[in-house]
Amino acid sequence: MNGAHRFGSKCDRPKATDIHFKMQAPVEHRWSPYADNGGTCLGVAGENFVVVAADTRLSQGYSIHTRNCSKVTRLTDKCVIASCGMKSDAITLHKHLKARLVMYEHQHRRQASVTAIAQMLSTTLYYKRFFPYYTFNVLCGVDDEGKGAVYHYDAIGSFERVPYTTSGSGSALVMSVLDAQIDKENQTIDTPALDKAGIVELCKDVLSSVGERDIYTGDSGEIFLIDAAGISKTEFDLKLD
Amino acid sequence: MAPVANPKTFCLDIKKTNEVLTAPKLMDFRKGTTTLGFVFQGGIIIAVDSRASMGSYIGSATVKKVIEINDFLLGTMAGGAADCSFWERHLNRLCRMHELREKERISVAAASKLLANIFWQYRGQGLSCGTMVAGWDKKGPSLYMVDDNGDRHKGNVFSVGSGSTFAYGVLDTGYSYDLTVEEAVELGRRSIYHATHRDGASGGVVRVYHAGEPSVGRSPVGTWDWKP
Amino acid sequence: MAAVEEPQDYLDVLQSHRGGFSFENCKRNAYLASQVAIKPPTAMKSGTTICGIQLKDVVILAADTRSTCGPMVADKNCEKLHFIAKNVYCAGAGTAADLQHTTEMMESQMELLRMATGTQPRVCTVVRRLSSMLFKYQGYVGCALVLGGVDVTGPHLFQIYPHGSTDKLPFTSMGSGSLAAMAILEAEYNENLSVEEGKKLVAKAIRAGIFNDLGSGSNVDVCVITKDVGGTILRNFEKPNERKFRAKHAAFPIGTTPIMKQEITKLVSVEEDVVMRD
Amino acid sequence: MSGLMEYNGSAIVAMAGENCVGIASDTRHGIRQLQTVSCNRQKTFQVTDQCYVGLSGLATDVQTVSQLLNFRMKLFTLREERKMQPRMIGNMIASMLYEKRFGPYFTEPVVAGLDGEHKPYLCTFDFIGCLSTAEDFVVSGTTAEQLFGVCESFWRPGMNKDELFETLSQCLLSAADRDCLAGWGGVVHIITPDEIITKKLKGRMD
Amino acid sequence: MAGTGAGYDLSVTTFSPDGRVFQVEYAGKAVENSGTTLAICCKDGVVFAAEKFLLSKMLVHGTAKRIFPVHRRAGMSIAGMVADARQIVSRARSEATQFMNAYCEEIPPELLAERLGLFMHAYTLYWSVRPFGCTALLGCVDEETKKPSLFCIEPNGMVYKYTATAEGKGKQAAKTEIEKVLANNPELTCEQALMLVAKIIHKVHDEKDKDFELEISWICPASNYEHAQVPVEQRKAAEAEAERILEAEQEDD
Amino acid sequence: MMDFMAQRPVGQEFVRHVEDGCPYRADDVMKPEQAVSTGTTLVVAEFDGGVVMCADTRTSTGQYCANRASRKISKVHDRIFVCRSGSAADTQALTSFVLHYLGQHAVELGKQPTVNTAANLFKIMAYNNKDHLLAGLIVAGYDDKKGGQIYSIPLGGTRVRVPYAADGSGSGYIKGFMDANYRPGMSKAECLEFVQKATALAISRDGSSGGMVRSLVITKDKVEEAVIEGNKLPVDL
Repeated sequence: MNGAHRFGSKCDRPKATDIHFKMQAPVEHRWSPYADNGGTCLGVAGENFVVVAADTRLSQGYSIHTRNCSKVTRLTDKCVIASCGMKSDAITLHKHLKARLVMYEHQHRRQASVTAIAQMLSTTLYYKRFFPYYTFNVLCGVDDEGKGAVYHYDAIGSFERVPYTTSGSGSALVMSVLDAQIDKENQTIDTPALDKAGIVELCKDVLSSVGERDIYTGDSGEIFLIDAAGISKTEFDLKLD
Repeated sequence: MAPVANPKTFCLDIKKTNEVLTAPKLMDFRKGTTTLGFVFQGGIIIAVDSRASMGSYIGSATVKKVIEINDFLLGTMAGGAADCSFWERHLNRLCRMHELREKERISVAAASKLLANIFWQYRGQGLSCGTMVAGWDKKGPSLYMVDDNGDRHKGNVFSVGSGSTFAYGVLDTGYSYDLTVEEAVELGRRSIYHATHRDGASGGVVRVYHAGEPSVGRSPVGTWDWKP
Repeated sequence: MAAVEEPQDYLDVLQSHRGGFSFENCKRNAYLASQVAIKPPTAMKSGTTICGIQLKDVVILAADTRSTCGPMVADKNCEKLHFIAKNVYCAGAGTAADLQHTTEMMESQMELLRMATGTQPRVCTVVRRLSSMLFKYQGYVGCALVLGGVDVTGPHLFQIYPHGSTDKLPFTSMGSGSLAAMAILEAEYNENLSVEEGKKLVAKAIRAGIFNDLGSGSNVDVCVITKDVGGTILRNFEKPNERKFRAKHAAFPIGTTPIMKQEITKLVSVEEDVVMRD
Repeated sequence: MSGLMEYNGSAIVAMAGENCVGIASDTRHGIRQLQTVSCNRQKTFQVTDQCYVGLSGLATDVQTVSQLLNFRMKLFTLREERKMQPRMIGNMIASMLYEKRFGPYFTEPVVAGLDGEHKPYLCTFDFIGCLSTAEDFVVSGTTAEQLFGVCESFWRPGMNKDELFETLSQCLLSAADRDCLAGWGGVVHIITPDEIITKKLKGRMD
Repeated sequence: MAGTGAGYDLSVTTFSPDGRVFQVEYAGKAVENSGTTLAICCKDGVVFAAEKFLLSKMLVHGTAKRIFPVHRRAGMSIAGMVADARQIVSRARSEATQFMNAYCEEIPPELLAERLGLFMHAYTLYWSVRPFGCTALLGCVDEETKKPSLFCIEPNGMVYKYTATAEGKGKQAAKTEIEKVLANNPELTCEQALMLVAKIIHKVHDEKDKDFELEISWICPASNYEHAQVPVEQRKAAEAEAERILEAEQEDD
Repeated sequence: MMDFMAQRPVGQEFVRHVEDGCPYRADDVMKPEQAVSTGTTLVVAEFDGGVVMCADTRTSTGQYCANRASRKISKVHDRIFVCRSGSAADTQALTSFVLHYLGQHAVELGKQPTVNTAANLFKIMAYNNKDHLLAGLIVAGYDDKKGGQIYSIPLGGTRVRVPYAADGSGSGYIKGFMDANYRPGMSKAECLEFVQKATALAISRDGSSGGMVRSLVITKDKVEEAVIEGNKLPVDL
C-alpha cells in the first residue's frame, strides 16, 4: 500500500491524511555534488626530512568502499601531497597538479621546488573558489635549502608553512597530540626533541590512536619519509573495524 | 562554477543545507580574527593576532595575518584567509603593473580602490574579507578599510574581525595622534592581547608592524606570545 | 502536554520524579533552540550489528561492542546484550539511552512478574510488553531489539522495531550492520546446528558487521540461552580488534605542567562506635 | 556549528590511575560561544568525599543539575545514613537525565571516583542519560574530539598520582589549546584513598 | 417507619442483622403501588399493556406514557415511578446505540437486560444514591430469527426472563389471568392477544382507584416487527370487545 | 462521581505519549525511528461457501527487507482473519486491540461474533485514529448470518463490503486482472487458484512485495492454510 511514501527521501512518518497530497507532490531529492570519504593524514617536518602519514580507508557513510586506497601522491622526487575529503576531487586535483608539474619541468628544465608547488596548489584551489574542491590537503617535501617543509591548506587555498599539521576526519584528534609531543607548548621541563625514528614512531602511534576513536580511519597506514635520499614508503596495519 | 541552479550562491546554499550531511567542514574556511591599524604621528601601526579557527577548532596558531603587498603597502586579513591572501597577492601584481605603466608608485587610495572594486565584483557570492590597506604615498601615511561588500573607508583608527569590539575598547582609550613609536607599538600590542583574551576566535601571538617614512619603509616590529 | 505545575520546593520536584518522563524542560528547550541553536546535540547511538538465531532448544544472540556519537567512537567496549530475565535476553540497536533504560525497566517488570506469579516469565510476555510500550511512543523511543529466550513452550526469537512491530523468526539481524550479518546468516543458518556451531555462526555474522559496517566495531559478545541453564553472556567472545601498535612515549616528567595553586585535602576516616541494639 | 552544547564551551576529562583517579576541567565561561566572560567557572563538583562529577554543556543546566545532584545526595545520606558509591551515583545520574528524555538538560556529565575498595570508577553520559563506563579515561564537552586523541596516545595503565596528574593536565591543556571554546586555565582534582589534591593549572589565556 | 427498620433502613449501604437491605425492599414497594403493567411473549411477537391512572380529567390523552421504545425492535413497559424509569430507558437506549456503533449488530436482548440489571444494581451499592423505584419489562424481537423475548428487571438488579409477566398493583391477579390465557392457547398471536390483554387490565383494575387509560403496544408482524403503539382503532376495538366480554362474564356470575 | 457507570466507547485507547511541543524534531534522537512497513500485496475473494485470503510475505524498512517470511494475515477470531498493510506496528497494534475487544464481545455474546462486527471494530479504530495510523486492512471471514464476507478498510477508515479486494503497493498491478477474471460463485479450488495467481502476478511486478504467497481458505467448517514458495509461483515471467 502506498509504495510511494516509502521511497521519499525524508522518512518522517506521514500522517495518513497527508498521504493523498504526498503521493501527488514530487518527492524532493536534493542532489549534492559532495561526498565525504573520510580518512586522516598528517605531516611532520624535521630539520632535513619530512614525514607524511595517512590511512588507506575509503569510506562513505557507514560503508567502506575500499580498505586500500592511498591518499598520498608523489608529485616530484622531493614532494608529496596527501588529500582527505572527497576522493574524486582529490584524484582530479592530483592529476591536475601532476600535469602542471610536467609542464613546469618542461618549461624550466628542472623540477618545481616545494615552495613553488605550494603556491601553485593554493591558486589551483582558489580558482575553484565558488565550487571548491572538497579536499583538505597537506603538502610535504624537502625545500631547496634541504629543510623539511609542511604546508597546510584549507579547501579554498589558504595555506601556511607549518612545522607539523594534519587534516581529515581525525584531524582534531591528531593535532593536540602533535602539539604536546613536538611543540610542547604547556611544558615547563625541557625534554629532548624527537629524532627521525621517534617522529616516524609518533606518526604511527597517532594514526593508531585515531583509528581507535574515529570510525572513518583505519585498515592500514602508509608512512612516507622524504629526505635527501628521496622518498621512502613504509606500511603498517591499523584496525579493520 | 558549480552545476546547480544558482551557482553564484552555491557556497552560501551548501553551507545552509548540506554542511552537516554530506560535506562536513568544507565551508569551515579559516576565519575569526582580531586585526587593527592606526595612524599616528610616527606613521602607521598594524597589529594582528595569529589564530585560524575552523568552526570551533583551532586550525593554526601561527598564521601571518599581515600581508606585505609590496615594500610600501601592508594588507591585513580578517575573514576568509584564502580570500584575503589571494586577492592581496593579486593586488601586488596590479600595483606593480601600475608602477611599470605610470612610472610612479601607486597611491594607497588607488590600491585600496582596486581591491574594493574586485570585492564589489564578487558581491553576494560568499567572499568573506575584512581587510585594511595601509602604507605611505606622496601624501603621507594613510589607512583604508575594505570589506567583502566592496565598502572602502579611509580613517585613522580601524579594527576588524570578531574580536574588534574588544580591541577598540583598549585602542580608543589609549589612542592619540601624538604617541611615540614605542607607545604606539605597545598600544597595538595590548589591544590585540586583550581582544584575544575575550574573543574565542582570536589568539596565538601578536604581530605588530610599523610603517614609517618611505625612507624607513615598513617593517615588522616584533612578535609576542604569552606562553603560560 | 499536561499543565506543568510550578514546584513549591524540592520535595515536590522529587515527588514529581517518581516515574515516567518529565516534560518540564520542553517549552524552555524549544525557546532556547529558537534563540540559539541551529545544530541539535547528538546523542549516543549504537550503529551496531546485532543478530540472533534459534536452534532446536537454544537461542543464541550476539552483538558488537561499539557505540558511536556521530563519527566518534564513544565507547569501545559497551554492552549491547541486555539481561531481561534468567531465560530471556535481548540485543539492542538504536539510541543507546533508550536501550539501556527500556531494557532495565523490562528487567524489573519481569522480576516483579516472576515474584507475583512464581513462574518463569514467558518470552511472548516480554515481547508484548515491549511492543505495546514502544508503540505507545510511536517510534520516538528508538529501540530496535532482537529478543530471544527459552520458556516452557520452547525457544523463541523475536525482532522488535522502534514503532512496536514484532516478527518471530528463526534467525535475524538488526542495526546498521544487519545487511552484512544477514548475508552470513542466510548463507549458513540451519536449524540443526549444534550450540558450538551456532556460537561460531553468530560470531561470524557479527564479525561481518564489525568489519564491513563503520557503525559497528570492536569485539563480539555472545549470549547463549538454554532451557536448563538459562542465559549465559560470553562477554568479548572474540576480540578481533586489539590495538595493533602503541609507541612507548616517554612519560611526562613530574613537574612538567605549570601550576598556579595547589590544595590538598586529607581524608580522615572516622571510626564510629556502632552500638548494636538487640 | 552552533548549538546549545557549544554555547558556553567546556572540556572535561577524567582518568584512572593505580588506586587513584583524576578529573580535570577547563575554567572558561563563554557566552554566545566565542565571547569569554570569565575564567573561573566551576565545572567539576565534589559529590562525596571520593567522587567528583564533571558537567559539560549549557551553563544554566550545569548549575541546575549540580544542585539537583547535591540535593539528592543529601537526601540519600539522610535517609540511608551512608555515602553513595560512585557506581550508584552513575546510575542515579543516568535515570535523572533519562527522565527528561524528551525535554533534556543540555549537559553531559562525567563521574570519577574511588569506590569502597579504592578502585577507580569512571563513567560518562550523553545528554539523555546513556551511561557508559570505561577503564581508562572518559571525556566530555566541546573539546571531546581533541581529548579523545590525546588520551588515546598518552594514557598508560598503572600511573601513580603524580604521573596521573601530569598526564591528565597535559591532555587537558594541549586539547583545550585547539578549541576556541575551552581553556583559559584549568583545574585538576586527583582523588587518592587518603587525600584529594586540587591543582589550578596555568593555561593560555587566549 | 423508624420502628420497622430499627435504623437499618436509612441507607442502602447497611444490612439489617437478618441480612436484608431495607431500602431496596422499599423500592419494591414503590413498584407495587403503581398501576398494573404486563407483557406477553406471543408466538409472533411481544405485547405490552399498562394501566395508566388518569390523575386529572384534564390530562391530555395519550401522554405521560408508561411504555417506551428502546430500539427498533425492543420496548419497555414500566411499573413504579415513571420518572425513575426514564433513566433506565435512556440508559437502555444508549446501550443499544453504543452496541450498534461498536459491533454493527443489534444488541441481543439478553445482553441488554443484563446490562440494565447491572445499571440498576449499581444504585443499590452506594450511600449517595437511592435505588430505582421501578421495575422494567423489556421485550424484544430478534432481528434475524424474529423470536420474541421478555425480561423483567427489578430495582435490586435481578433480571428474569419470562414468557409473560405482570407488575404493579394487580400483578397477582394479572399473572393468574395470563396463565389461564396461555394454558388455553399456547400458540397465541399478538393480534389475538390484544383483546385478552385489554380484558386482563380492565379486570384487575381496582374500582377504588381513579379512572385509567389503557396503554398498549406491540412488536409483531403487524408493526413490521418494530416496537409501536397499537393503532387507536384496533385498541379501541379490543377494549370495547374486552369490556363487552367482562360485562358478559359479570352477568354470568 | 459515578465514573463506575461511565460508558467507555470502544476505540479511544490510542494515545500519543510524546508531546507535540517536543523540540528538535530534526534531531536523530527526538525524531522517531523509521517505520517498518509492509509494502504489500493482499488479495481476498469470496466464493460459494467461504472466502480466500492471500498475501505476500515481505516486510521492509526502507530499502531493507526486514522479514522475508512474515505473516500478514492475522487471526482475529475462529473464522475471522485480517490482511494487514501499511505500518507493521500500527496494524499489529490495531489487530491486537480488535482481538481483545472481539474476544470480550464473543464471551459476552456467548456465540461466534460476526465478520461484520470484526470489520466494524477495525473501522472504529482506524477511523478514530486516522491521523496517527498508517493502516490498510481487509477483514474477511465466515459467519452463520451472512456466510463468507469481505470488508475492505483502506486508509482513513472507510468500511465497504466487497466481493473481492486487493490492497497494498502491489494491488495496482492486478486490479485489472481481478476485475476481468473474478466471477461470483466460483468453486473453492477455482477461487484459490485465482487469488494465488493474482498475488503472484503482483509480486513479480512490485518491488516491495515478495517472498512467498501465503493463502488461507475460510469456510463454515475449517480454515486451511497453504504456502507457495517464492520459486514456485504460478507465473511465467
